[in-house]
Amino acid sequence: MIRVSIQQEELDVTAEIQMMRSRSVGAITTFLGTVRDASQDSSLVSLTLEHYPGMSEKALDDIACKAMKKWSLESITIIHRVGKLEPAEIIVFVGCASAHRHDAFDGCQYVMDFLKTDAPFWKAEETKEGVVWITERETDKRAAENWLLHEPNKID
Amino acid sequence: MIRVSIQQEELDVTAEIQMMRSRSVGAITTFLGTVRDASQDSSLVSLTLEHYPGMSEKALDDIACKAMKKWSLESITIIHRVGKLEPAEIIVFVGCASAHRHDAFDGCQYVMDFLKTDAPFWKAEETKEGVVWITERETDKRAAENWLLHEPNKID
Amino acid sequence: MKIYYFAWVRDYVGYSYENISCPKSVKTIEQLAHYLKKQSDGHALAFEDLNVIRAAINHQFVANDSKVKDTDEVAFFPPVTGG
Amino acid sequence: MKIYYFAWVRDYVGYSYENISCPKSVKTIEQLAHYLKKQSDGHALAFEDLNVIRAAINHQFVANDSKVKDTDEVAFFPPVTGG
Repeated sequence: MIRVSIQQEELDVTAEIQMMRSRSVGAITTFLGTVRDASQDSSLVSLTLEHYPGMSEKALDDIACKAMKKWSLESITIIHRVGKLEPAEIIVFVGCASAHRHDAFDGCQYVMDFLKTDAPFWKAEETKEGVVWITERETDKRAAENWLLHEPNKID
Repeated sequence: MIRVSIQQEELDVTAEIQMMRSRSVGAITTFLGTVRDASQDSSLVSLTLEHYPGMSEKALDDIACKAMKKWSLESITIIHRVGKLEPAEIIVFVGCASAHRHDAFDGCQYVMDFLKTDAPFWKAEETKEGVVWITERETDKRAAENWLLHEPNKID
Repeated sequence: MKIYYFAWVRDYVGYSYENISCPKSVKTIEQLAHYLKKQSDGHALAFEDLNVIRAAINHQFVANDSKVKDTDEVAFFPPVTGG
Repeated sequence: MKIYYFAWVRDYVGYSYENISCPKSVKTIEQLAHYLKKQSDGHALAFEDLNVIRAAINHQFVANDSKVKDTDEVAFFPPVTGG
């Protein structure tokens, strides 16, 4: 089961986890990306998230499908917020449910790594000096590329 | 900041995440262990969690302290439930907050791996046939031992 | 051809969407970008450095040498920074 | 000496806690286990195979050859299975 939502509204983490719980699930790993103020003088006012409607849903579904094939997962939920967000607000929620914890952890990390490089979302930071589009991070590209080099480590 | 709770009561995931959010946090990774019915005929009635009061809190704090030293984490929350739980109920919540996602993921996985081997908790499964204490899993021992062999992978 | 722009590419171009008729000579994403570059000062700024622009055809990321057709939905945008 | 039992070790022993006076000859966890084994049929079952029993002294996991004192808080239990 794959669930994807791109929304402006806040999300309810407890409700999302509730959707993923079942008798056959033993591990639910979630990742929450939040608006971080990386400025030296705590001057971040807001972060605006833009996306490519139509493509963004498909891109997230593609990433989730690949993760489902790679690991033993019962469900993946991806919720990506768009629009104007304040510091500490949740930007993205990724949840992976599995019988075993290593699949849940690896699946969640895989989805996040590819979400950073393969999903059409863009961030603009608003500080006192104005609005600046955030540029691509080299470390994000490397994190996604690492998955292509290594097969998953099935410990569990 | 390390927060530990050993409790019978249900936990409020949204409230726990709220405690971990801040302007300097960009990633919150959580793990939820839930009661899984691994029986062939869906006959699990309940799971009873027992612990060693006094030692269990210290053991969880020790694990969290080690994780805080190993990765760049702003906070770790560990909540472990005890008593009688039904299938799909949450047994354990581990949350790691960091500026960066790789620290949050690795920290969370590290805490879980050592929690499985170094914290004095025991599980008894109740099925129609009676109550059976669950035995140690070899894969859990290996998962914890792997951390001692490998230094963390600082990608982010 | 339907063309969408996102993030700072859109900011420079000044529009989020254009429906254009390309000359027959435009056969690839790169040729399309060079053609668009000549449309206005904003387009020129947006397409100044093609190394920092990504493209999609019909909702799939594509390389610069990918073929484009008049019926395609094309999009130009910076490298993605979601999550 | 304060001794706590957990999980199936407690089920076999029949008590979660005992306060015992050990003979002077009991100096290590292993010697203590052998001494306890002789206390009852339940103790004998609990301590039948020391390979599947773990111990803690004053809330720290310890090895079988660790020294015990009369003032220590000792615990015996199966390998842990939390999380």
